[in-house]
Amino acid sequence: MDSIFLIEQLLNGVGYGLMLFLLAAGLTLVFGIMDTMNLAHGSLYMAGAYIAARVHEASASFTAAVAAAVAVTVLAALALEWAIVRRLYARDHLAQVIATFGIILIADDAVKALWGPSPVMAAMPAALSGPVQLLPGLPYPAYRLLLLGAGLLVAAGLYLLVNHTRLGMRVRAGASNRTMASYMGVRVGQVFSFVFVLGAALAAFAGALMGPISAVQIGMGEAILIPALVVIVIGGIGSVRGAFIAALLVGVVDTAGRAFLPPLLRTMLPPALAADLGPALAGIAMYLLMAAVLILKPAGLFPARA
Amino acid sequence: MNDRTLLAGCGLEAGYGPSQVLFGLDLEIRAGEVVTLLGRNGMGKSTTIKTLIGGLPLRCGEVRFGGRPIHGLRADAIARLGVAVVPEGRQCFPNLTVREHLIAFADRRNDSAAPWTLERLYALFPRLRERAGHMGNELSGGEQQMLAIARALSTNPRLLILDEATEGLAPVIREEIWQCLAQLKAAGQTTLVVDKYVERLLRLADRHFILERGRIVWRGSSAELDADRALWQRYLGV
Amino acid sequence: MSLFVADRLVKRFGGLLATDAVSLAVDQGEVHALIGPNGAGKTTLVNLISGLLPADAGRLVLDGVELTAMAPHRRVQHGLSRCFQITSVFGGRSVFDNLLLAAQAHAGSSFRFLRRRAAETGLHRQALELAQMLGLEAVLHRLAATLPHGLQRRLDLALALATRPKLLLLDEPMAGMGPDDSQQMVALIRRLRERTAILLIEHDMDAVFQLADRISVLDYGRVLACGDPAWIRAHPQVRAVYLGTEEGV
Amino acid sequence: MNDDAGARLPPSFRAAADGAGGEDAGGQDAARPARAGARLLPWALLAVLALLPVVGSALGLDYYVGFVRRLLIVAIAATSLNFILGYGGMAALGHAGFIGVGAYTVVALVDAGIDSAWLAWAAALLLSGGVAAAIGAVSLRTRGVYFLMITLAFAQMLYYLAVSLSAYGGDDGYGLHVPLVFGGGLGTGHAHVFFWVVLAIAALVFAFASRLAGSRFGYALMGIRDNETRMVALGYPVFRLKLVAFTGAGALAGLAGALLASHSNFVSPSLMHWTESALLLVMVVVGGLGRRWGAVLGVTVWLVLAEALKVWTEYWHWPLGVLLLVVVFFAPRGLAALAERRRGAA
Amino acid sequence: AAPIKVGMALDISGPFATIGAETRDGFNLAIEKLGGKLGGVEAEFLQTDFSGNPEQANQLVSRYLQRDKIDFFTGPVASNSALAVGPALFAAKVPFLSSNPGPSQYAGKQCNPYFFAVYQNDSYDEAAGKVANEKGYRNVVLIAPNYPAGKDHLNGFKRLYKGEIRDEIYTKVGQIDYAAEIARIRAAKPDAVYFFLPAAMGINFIKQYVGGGLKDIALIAPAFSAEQDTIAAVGEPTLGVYNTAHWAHDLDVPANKAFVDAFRNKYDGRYPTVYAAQAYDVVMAMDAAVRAVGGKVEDREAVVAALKKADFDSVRGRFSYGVNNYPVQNYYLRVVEKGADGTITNRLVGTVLEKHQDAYVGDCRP
Ligand SMILES: Nc1ncnc2c1ncn2[C@@H]1O[C@H](COP(=O)(O)OP(=O)(O)OP(=O)(O)O)[C@@H](O)[C@H]1O
Ligand SMILES: Nc1ncnc2c1ncn2[C@@H]1O[C@H](COP(=O)(O)OP(=O)(O)OP(=O)(O)O)[C@@H](O)[C@H]1O
Ligand SMILES: [Mg+2]
Ligand SMILES: [Mg+2]
Repeated sequence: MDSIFLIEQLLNGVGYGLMLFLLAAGLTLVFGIMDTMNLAHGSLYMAGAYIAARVHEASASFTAAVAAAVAVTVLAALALEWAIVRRLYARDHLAQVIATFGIILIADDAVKALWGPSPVMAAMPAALSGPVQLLPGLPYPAYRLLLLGAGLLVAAGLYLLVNHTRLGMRVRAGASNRTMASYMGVRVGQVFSFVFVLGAALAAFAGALMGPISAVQIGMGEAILIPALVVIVIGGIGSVRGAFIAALLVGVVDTAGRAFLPPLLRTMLPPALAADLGPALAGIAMYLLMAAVLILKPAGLFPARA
Repeated sequence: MNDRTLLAGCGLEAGYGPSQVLFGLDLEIRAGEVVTLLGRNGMGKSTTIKTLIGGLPLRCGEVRFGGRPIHGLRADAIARLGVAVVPEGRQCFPNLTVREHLIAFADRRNDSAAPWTLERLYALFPRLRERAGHMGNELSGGEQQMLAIARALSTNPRLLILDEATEGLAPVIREEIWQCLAQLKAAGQTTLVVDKYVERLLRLADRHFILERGRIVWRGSSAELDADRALWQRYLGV
Repeated sequence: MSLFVADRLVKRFGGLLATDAVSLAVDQGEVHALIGPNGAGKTTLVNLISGLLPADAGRLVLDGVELTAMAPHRRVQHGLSRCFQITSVFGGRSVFDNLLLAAQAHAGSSFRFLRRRAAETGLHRQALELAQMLGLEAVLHRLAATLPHGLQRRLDLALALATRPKLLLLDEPMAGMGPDDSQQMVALIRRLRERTAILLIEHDMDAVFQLADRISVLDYGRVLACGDPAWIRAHPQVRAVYLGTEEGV
Repeated sequence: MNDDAGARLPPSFRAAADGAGGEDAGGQDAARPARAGARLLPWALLAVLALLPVVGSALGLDYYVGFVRRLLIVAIAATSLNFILGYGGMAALGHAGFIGVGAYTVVALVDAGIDSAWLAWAAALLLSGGVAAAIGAVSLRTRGVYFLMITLAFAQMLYYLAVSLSAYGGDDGYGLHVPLVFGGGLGTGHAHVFFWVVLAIAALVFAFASRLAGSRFGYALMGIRDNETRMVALGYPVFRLKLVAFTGAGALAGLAGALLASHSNFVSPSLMHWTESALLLVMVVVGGLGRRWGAVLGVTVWLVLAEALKVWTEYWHWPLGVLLLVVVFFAPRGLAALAERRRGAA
Repeated sequence: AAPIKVGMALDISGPFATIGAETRDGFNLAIEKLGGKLGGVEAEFLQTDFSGNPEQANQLVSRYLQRDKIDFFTGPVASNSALAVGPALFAAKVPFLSSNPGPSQYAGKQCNPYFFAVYQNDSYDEAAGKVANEKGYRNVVLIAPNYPAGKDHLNGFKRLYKGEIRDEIYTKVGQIDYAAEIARIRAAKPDAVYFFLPAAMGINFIKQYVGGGLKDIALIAPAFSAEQDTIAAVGEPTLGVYNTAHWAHDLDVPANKAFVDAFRNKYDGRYPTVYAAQAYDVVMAMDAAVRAVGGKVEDREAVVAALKKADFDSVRGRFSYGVNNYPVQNYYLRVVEKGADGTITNRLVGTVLEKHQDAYVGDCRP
């Protein structure tokens, strides 16, 4: 195993981690900070991916596609917030889970009626479709570099917004004690609407960016929900920094499990057992990691409230 | 009604669900005044405050602030007009640090020449400076109380409302709060106080209202209250 | 021999030394008051004693039994009970249900799966006795959350007493009470000292000086002074950091 | 953590738990005679169900007999979840894992040539209880969403374990080609007999759960749900109480899994996919958290609706979604609570 | 007389929704062509969404059997659903014409006269193994999801492949990111990569594979991972992928020409997939069998005997069944190319295996 391979896999791990963070970013905001369990995050992500795919095909401009995806999803999220979600803020998590699960069921059928049951094509922007040579012997997909950059950018932006702006503080205040926040003059309703829509925009952004490297199809939102929640929970609900570190951790552990575990086991165990065990362990690496973290730190790595 | 009246409640009726707590209550606070609301436990002091600041809907009656009716407004709108409250039970935010409590809502809602800044608040409560990075729920009970007061002051309100704000504070600190209120008063801060240390309030406040079962049963100046100890016995349980 | 001894307890929160080698003893039948500035570490100390927080170092002995490594609920079974700084009752249930739950805690196993609790007359009797002792008979069927503050505190106390403690920890029992309620509480606590020793935290100095046999003063996590009330009242350092010059003190 | 910790419940599920308060407070210690009839109604319905196999096959409705049998089995699992969630405030998202353990226990025994139903079911009960105890022992240190996610994690591990278990078919599943036997020449192959056995077991489980709710144990559990710190301060062995409840619920879910294996003669990992856990949770909430018949009602409504809609249209998901929204906004305490109120008003 | 009842399992939601929809379109085209009849007899075609979930499949089949009393069953997309519903159908003596999966179990030890397959799962892979030999790939990397079907497919490939297996990678079911695997492939430097990654997994993989700059390492797949549905979702990156199947839309068989034209006509010009072709064929097979028994579908023995003759105009051309009712048929090589009109689609390259029989037939003792 040469060092290039190691570096490459490390990079892959970090890249996957940033991708996970991108997927989880909107949810971090709405669930982590605003304390509203929004399973429909996945549906907004799906909406973003579909719209981007369609607009990209029609306009041949990837930038326009991403912008349109975000814009349209924001409009949809506004309507959703107005009609349903705003009635959920004050409810408990379980009610939020049930209601937003209902939204998923409706959204999936709506997308199916609109675009059919088959996956649609989300092309990669031509300029980014090849690899770039990072080091000699280490090509890296150019598009992934874009994802990496986007993940970092979103992370930084979110961190600043949540922890270093008055808006972020007011959101957190409203989430933990709505009444008191309003006694302090916070327009809790408006602030929450804004944050929800921002979360939706991030979901759509992630969906639009993920489209070209993944299947754009019904159910794609549900598939990312669990990893996104895992990242948030490992990091400690409500902590952007926690989610970021957790995403990188999950990315690296998962990638390492897939890259190194099977060959390693093959050198240590009888082939049949190694062949069974390796992939099985790699498959549950993320869950093992979460269970281990929660056993040691029952409120995640960086609990936002003591 | 006086043209210096800052806040006026008139015929207030309110309650929780089926049970009515306030029965046609009238009170007014003039600008620059310190007024107290006194009464035994459960007589409706906190409920009165909640109705004044939009935390509980009025069933009947009206509230005016600076001459304009505010009883239709939401709590946050009333707060932005310049009303700040230190509520019963402190209500610090568990997920905000001490420092964040003091900057998140900071504003200049009155026209004081010497507004409260973070520095001045820390100077008032040095404890809070020591705990600046702590979360709201990592503070001791008394520290939380200080934080709640400082948080209210950070908005530089036109009307400050303190509901048992000295609750759980050490006697020295309590005394500091009284002195601070006296200074504030000197600087023109209008204040509504609910507290159980009547004796101490006599020195501080201009006027007093006594509440009994949701009605104002007595109103008068400190001197009048001081003179009538039977009142204390009857309505305040002292 | 003291009933209860805490020996050099230590607790850190990150860099903050909240409890700094505190030693404390409570005798049989004694009301031992704990006072000190805000944030001095009083509540933390109570949490350490009751086991809600794990101590970093130190020992605890109650009536000859070493509590140090014991889980919180086992400490209760060995005679330690507490009330909280903020009233903690089962708000969604009736007063009677609250008392039943407390009686059940003391009556031994909760691992009874089939027998209806409604049929356990023993529990009902105990609950009623508690209600009588604390004057809660009149409100037996009201939801705890709808009680006035004073009564809620009394219910809180009743719950703590149901476990028949040898040592009762009270964290600011007078908080939020008007003068008359406070006086009633003082009378109640006075009656209780026959049944149990009490460690009392309180900022209401009237109550403290009426009740305490001994007072310990905490400051920055350390015991500043410990002695009888008169001595404490005159203690210059205590006056400086805590009592101030407020009259009535 | 500070002094006011006592006032804090696991906040996320507080309201849901409060929602449950209604019944147990109302169902307080003395029964109200006027309600006695209403109380007996579900039991009477269960008794009437015993006639279903005979009547059903006479009318050529065999399929519906099987449908009700499955409904009863799912209701057993849902009842166990309702117990820990509704009464104990433990929102577990891994219940399908225990169902799977129970089902695979039957598979393992059948694969080894053991075909006694009682043995297989007892083994399923024990094994899934054991797994639940182990998972609970580490999971119950967490609360709220963390608990939700850690139970999900363990269930996912069980799922992937089953997927890669090639001995029992892995992802393809395992067909149970020999029925389990009860003795006396009867077995799960006899549709009627199996129905009655399931009905009897379900009735026992419902009765047990209902008794449990009124027992010391049940009250202690509700106390923990409402105010855990206070319960510790009262001297309750909180962790052990929760663990016992969780273990028992896991065991019952395992029993349901074992019955389900015999019901469909087929077991596959899809049984333990996380969406199955989520559906169980949804059904319990729809029915009414912490209500005596909530779980059963939720399962019935959900399964019947899904069954009917699927026949009717390809787009059968969205009406269920609408149902969820309606329940959340107009019947926040579940359909059972709604039904009770109706009855109260009538 | 009562109409003939056909129970059809669709998987139009869930993980195989695309294949389910293709299958449905194939069914419907055939039904339309037959005027809603089978063998000239009035027929009722029940279609229900099985959601790609074996548990649900199990329940819905008991409904078909007990309530609707079906005479034929066809459908599910995945092997696990087929395995879940088989026993009940066999016990009720209802012919089960699989419209897609051909699990090895039913080909071998658990073979059953009532089960008819359209291919055997591993045969695609066997053909692919042979293609790899013929193309002169001396070493390959294999990749599949970590479940039994994945292993079966890779074993099928290995059965006829003679070169070196550089690495055998098993991935998590439902994986999104393949960067780690792609790096392993790059490090192994094989001549070709054989992948069995159904549905979304395949789409993710191909996109990331090409993006990762491995275009020069040839991709071979069973047709499932390079069918029209995948091509439509992935686009250009599928170009050049070799894949094997028992059918192609440009297969020169008259029945096939008619089918493809009718299909493109009905479904706005899109090319049919192998799933649609199979579904169409299955209904045609039923039609022929019903005609052969003169509409007396109650005589199941006769129906099965008629089915076994495979006496209908299959879009695959003439074929016969082995003792296990798995077809003995040709397997072809196809490659994804851009047509003259710019549409990307599979082109038939040639025949890989002729009259090929599956490897499990020896275990079948009917
Ligand atoms: N949220 C509530 N729901 C129902 N009843 C309430 C609620 N809050 C207060 N009450 C009742 O309203 C009455 C007045 O309460 P309020 O808190 O206004 O009294 P208070 O004068 O502030 O007393 P205290 O000195 O105890 O703070 C009391 O009887 C109380 O029990
Ligand atoms: N969970 C925690 N994390 C960090 N610091 C804490 C935590 N709990 C308490 N502290 C700090 O420990 C110190 C002691 O707190 P404690 O609650 O014991 O004070 P106290 O003496 O009870 O004060 P008060 O009279 O105001 O209630 C305080 O400075 C507080 O900020
Ligand atoms: Mg009050
Ligand atoms: Mg304290």
